Amino acid sequence: MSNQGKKTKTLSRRSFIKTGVAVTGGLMLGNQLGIGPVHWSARAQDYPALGNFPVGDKVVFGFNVPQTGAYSDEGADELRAYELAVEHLNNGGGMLATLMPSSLTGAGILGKEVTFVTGDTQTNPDAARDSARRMIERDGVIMFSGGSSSATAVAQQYLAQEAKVIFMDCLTHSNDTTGKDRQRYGFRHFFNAYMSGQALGPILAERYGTDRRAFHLTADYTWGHTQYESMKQFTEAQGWATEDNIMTPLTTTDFSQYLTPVLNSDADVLVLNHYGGNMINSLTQAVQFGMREREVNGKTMEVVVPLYSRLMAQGAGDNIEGILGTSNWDYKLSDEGSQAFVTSFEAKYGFPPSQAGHTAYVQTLLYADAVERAGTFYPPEVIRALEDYTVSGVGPGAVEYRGCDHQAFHDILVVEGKAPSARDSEYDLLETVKQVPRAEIGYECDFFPGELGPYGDES
Amino acid sequence: MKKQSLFARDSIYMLIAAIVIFSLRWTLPLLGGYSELATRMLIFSILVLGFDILVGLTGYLSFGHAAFWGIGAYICGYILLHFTQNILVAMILGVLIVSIIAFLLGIITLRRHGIYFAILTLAFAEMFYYLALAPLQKWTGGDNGLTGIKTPQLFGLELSGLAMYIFVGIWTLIALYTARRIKNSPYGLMLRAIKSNEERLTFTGINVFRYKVMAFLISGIFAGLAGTLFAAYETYVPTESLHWTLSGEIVIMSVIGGFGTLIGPMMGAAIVLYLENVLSAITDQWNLILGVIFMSFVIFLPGGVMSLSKQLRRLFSRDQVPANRTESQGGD
Amino acid sequence: MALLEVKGLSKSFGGLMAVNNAGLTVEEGRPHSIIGPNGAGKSTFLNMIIGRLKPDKGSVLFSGQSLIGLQPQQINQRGVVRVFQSPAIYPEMTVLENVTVSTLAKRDGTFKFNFLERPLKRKDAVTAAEEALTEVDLIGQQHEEAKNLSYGNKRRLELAMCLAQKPRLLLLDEPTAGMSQSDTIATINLLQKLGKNGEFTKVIIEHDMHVVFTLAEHITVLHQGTVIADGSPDEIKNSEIVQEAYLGGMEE
Amino acid sequence: MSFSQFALQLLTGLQIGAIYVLVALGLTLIFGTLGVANFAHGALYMIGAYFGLVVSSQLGWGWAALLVPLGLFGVGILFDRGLLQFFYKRPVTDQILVTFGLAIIIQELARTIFGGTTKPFPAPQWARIPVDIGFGYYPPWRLVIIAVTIIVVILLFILLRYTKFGLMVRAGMRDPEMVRYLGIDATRLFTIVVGLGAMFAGVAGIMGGPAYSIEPGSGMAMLVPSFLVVVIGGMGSLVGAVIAGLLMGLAVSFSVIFVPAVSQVIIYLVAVIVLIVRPRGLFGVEGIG
Amino acid sequence: MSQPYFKCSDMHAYYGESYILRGVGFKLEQNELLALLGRNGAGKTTTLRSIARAQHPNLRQGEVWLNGEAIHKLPAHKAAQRGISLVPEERKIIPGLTVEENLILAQIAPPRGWPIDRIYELFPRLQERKHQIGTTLSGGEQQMLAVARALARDVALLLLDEPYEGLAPLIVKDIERVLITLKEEGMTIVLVEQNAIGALKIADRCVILEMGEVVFDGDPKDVLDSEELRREYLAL
Repeated sequence: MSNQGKKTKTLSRRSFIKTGVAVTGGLMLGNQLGIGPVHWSARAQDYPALGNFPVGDKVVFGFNVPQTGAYSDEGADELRAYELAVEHLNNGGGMLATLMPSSLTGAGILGKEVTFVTGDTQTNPDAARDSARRMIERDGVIMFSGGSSSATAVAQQYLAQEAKVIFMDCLTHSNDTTGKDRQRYGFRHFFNAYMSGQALGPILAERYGTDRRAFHLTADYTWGHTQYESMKQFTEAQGWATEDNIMTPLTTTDFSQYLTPVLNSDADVLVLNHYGGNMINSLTQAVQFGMREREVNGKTMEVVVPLYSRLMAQGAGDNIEGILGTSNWDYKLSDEGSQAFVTSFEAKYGFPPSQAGHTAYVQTLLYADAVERAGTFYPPEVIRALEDYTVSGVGPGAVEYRGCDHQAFHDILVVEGKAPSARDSEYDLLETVKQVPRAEIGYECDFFPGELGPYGDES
Repeated sequence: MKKQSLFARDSIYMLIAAIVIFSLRWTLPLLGGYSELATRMLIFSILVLGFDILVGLTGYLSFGHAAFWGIGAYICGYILLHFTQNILVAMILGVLIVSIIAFLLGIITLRRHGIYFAILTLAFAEMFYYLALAPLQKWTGGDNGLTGIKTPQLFGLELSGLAMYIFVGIWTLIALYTARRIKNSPYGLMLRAIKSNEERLTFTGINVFRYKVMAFLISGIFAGLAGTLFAAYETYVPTESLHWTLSGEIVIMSVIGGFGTLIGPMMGAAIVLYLENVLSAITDQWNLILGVIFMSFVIFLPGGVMSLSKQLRRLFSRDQVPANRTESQGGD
Repeated sequence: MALLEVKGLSKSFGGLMAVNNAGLTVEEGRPHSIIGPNGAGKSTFLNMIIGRLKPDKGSVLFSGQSLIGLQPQQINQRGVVRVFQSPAIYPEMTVLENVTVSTLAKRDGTFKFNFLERPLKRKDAVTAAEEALTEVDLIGQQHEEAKNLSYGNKRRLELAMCLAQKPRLLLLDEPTAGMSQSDTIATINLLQKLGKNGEFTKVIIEHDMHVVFTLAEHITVLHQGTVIADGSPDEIKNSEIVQEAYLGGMEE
Repeated sequence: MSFSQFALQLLTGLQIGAIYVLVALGLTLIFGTLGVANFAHGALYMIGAYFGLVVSSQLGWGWAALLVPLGLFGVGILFDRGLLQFFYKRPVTDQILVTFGLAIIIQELARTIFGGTTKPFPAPQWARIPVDIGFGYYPPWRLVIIAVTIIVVILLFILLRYTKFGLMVRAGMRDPEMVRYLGIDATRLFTIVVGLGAMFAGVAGIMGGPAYSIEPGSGMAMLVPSFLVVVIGGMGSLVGAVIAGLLMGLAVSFSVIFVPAVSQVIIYLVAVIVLIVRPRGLFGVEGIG
Repeated sequence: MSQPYFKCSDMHAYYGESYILRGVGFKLEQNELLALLGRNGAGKTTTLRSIARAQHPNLRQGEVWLNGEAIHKLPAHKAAQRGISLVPEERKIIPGLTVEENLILAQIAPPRGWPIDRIYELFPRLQERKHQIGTTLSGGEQQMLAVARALARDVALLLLDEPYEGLAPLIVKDIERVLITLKEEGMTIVLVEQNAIGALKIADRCVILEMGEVVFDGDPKDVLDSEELRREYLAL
């Protein structure tokens, strides 16, 4: 934003206004006249002014999750995890004990108490940006996070870059988020469609053999396309053939007209590149159409769902039994970090968290840790602290936040839907088939084109 | 003398409007909003202003105004993204294309009345939505929307924040002035006559259809203008811009403000955006509350906020309604 | 040349022949009347002339030019103006605005995009409207909403709206229906006065014979959709066919 | 295209159309009798689906089949007495607005009660295993949908054509005032009609729920296409609703084979074309709309 | 003191804000045929509609009594169930229904009147066309159907609004004959008619309205004989 030198001591008019808003609207005029209080970290005057900075002894996070619309339950779980994270940051507990290495003290961040504001994305990119803007401008958030669709995540990343406020993407699985739409001010902890394909391909071959013909139904939007591409690539790498693919409009609720062509094909595997309501409906209806019992070329037909979430598994009910897919995390994981989180989450809410909750929680902590390590809230410094940083204790194995595209790399899970009889609770829906190590999934930085953009403090 | 007073009244009206429009950025934070919300409110107020010219004056309820807004936004966004950062070029082209589409749609849809008209406009808008979502996603970005639009420029000046606000404010003022001129012109009189008694107007030697098409076109141009500003302000275009829920939201704004009053729907837009934005930070039931407010307006205050004072006055002086002077009457 | 020449006009609805081969000739400046009992097809006949209904067959010539196939607004613009029976006004608009619509239609034609015109600049239109209101004696109420007028005044307003268009042929549909004796007399006087200098020609549709006899110089009698008599008031008065058809069973 | 592919796609089209028909029947019935454009009809569908889910999981499908239609009939009565009756004579715009507002409120209430997530709604056990229908396997539940729709349409036809109640409704649709002069309580008649309309929406809900699963937005998602169906068929025309519903279903189903990308656009395209060519819809009555 | 069979008194009715009836009232004995006359717009139809308790106009003041029962507080369908039967101006044959269905419809609500077979005896033409859609009948047949429909109910008071309108003289004679038959059957009738002379010929009594008020109530002969009355109030 500002091209002033590193040693500049004057604040831009814009920062002044932001400060004013952060303090209280009423003091704003005073601020513009230069009489309002400006709290700034010790080294603050050394940086060009950009983004927000904490005022007083509190620091504000913004949690922007879907509270209305189809993903509101997922949003609610994210919000629970965020609240828990804030509680732990201020008072200790949870993963603070397992994070390695850790700079977190359990007494806030850089001595400031963490508070938060919430917003409703409505799973609508426009509403999400609107809500995020309010957080940035009115509430002066230092970081915001949340979401459950790639469209809202991407939309918010652009806003983050523009406003120079860090955005921790939560649930977004599209390659674009850290591919073509990657932004310097956005970080993603969640895995992506490409990694799902990488992880799932070998397991599918192992289970169903290498001589298979797959029919894809693909949600007709970016995530669907990338998911289809990667599934095609990695199943064909195992020797499978791709029979056909039908792009299904995003708003479809009745997939029967897409399923009947499958019945008339030679395909013996049905891959549903669908998410959320799309997946619930397509899977349920695929089962209704007898895809699970179908015999083709002497083989039993199989259904695959590349991306699983608890929300979807619950929605699809008993139909998920024996269906393979991938997941970012599961509450049954036995590593220390996961268990620390699950235990405290269950203690507070009475039931286990979802993978969305886990992502939300970890990202909040890792942001806080980066601030502590950087010793400042100044966003470019925090970004640099996060980039190419590896940490463990937040889930199985180590997590690396890659600097070149801001994608996190960690072990992911290939999971299978449990039979109703094998479940021990209504949350126990997925069985981990394989924990795919970080080393087996990954790609080069320039595999997807994209530019992160500036830190904003370059001179 | 009459000329003078009318001119003075006009000037005072516009002056007050200008003060409100250009102070919103600073007054809004005092009410719990944030400054950029002011820009958003102004953009939406242009949209509902156009909507009011059609619905408020002629009485044709369109459920498809999202189409004009969305197409304006996409065209403007696409030009800013790929061709030039010059906002005026993007806006002119956006509005031009929207007006062509509005003209064609008007010719087709305006042959129908009431519910048929509403459904027909809705169907067209939904067609554009689904086209943008899948078949045209190569250009529209599909579900992700049009991302990565560069900050637009006006003769070298980067339009964002305060500069964008002022730019939008000027357009709002122009739009309001134009809408007022239209409403108070002979042309506006004809539009109101259409709402009041369309058939009679035909037998007064008026080509009603042309007036309707023109109203539809103007309405579309306003919506398209607002759409282009929206794309420029957001530097992003979501597919939701074309969805019928946006058309529904426009209707809600207009009802809360009061159809046909111009300034009312603008207030309605501000009220709805304020509630949506500020209330949603407080409770996740904000949608329910908005629904209840909307329904209360339809049932108890059909004239919207603008009729509030009139309604109150009537409530307190019920017995002062002048007795009906009837000289002669017809019974059969 | 006759001002209006209608020949062989027919219209049927379903199986019902509402108007059957009816015709008449209106001479310029000569008040004409069409009479007939309720349901005789008067309104249908009228609606075909002004373009509201499409005749099955027949011709309508106005000043020698055919009106068949023209849009209602085009017919209106040529100077054929109808005063409706149940007052067709713009209820939500003021009295003056109601009439101004007409004067603007006269001035601007079927369509003109002139939104930039200032309200005060349409002084010509307003003045003309006020003149028309003065003629029907409504000038004191020009700022009232039309829906608040009494029935009689609504009908007067309707008349003013039509006069404001400076018609060449004014078709009046039962101008005294629903009026008391005194109102009827007042209306008759008003109608007698209007168009006296030959600005326009009146065609009055009535079922009330007395109104007709004082106003019209030529009468066409319609019954069961056909013209059963045509002539001067005296001829009609003394026509036995008319007596029988129109007055039902006058003969005991 | 092979025969079996054609036949399956045809069947699918009929089934999609069947749900449209069920929703549209109530919609057109209410419009035909009361002249009310009910934008809350999708909400009634959603209430039916959620109600069906609760009853079928708690008491079983037998009870659901009984209670849902009855319950929705009651909801319809309440809807009419509590709200609609005050809007019979208001302009169509006001009716659209007030029912639209109600739909928003019901949707939000459903979200509060049931959550925003899509709920699984299992079909009865016997209807889960696909059956061989000669040219392929097909989900029995979807065959049930078609069957129920046929039965409902026939029953409604008999009710309207051959019963005194039907005579009253048909008369009331065309001339409510005269019906009153004949000693018939048209107001109560209309209330019952709204109840029936709601009942059909409820039946559609309990049929569509297991096929498509349910979420609070299901109602709004159903509203727009069914309104198109009613408009294409001609507002107030029952025959029109049936024909147009099936036409829509087939259009959607077959567009998938030829141009999948336009399968969502197609219903709007059909609507636009029909309304341009036949402005009153296929079976529209002169004078309405 | 014995109550008259039918009585309406001091009726004040409005259409919206238009004040139409200004205190109309008259009485009827059983088996009487009353001709209710007046110019266009005098309030004749409004009077009938007020008695039949139509939703419009709004009867703000006034009473209607039939057989000692108060009608003026009842809704239209209840009034109809008490025996008030209105045959409106445009006859209002219900579109889409056959002749027979129109008659069956009339018998659904109590009180049931003549059996349909008996009605067919009186109107053989209707029997011939019983499966035809009612609105496709000729004007005269439709008028007969309208009267027949009233007969299908046990009518205590028949209100006829311009039954001769638009009909050929020959058919008018038919209808007249039917009305006379009805009267002989003991029916009480209020007849509103433009064709004043025709109505007066068969009426027992005559009421003339002017500007929503009763200006004459008496013997039809007086009207037929008085040129002045006819000229002033009936425009004849």
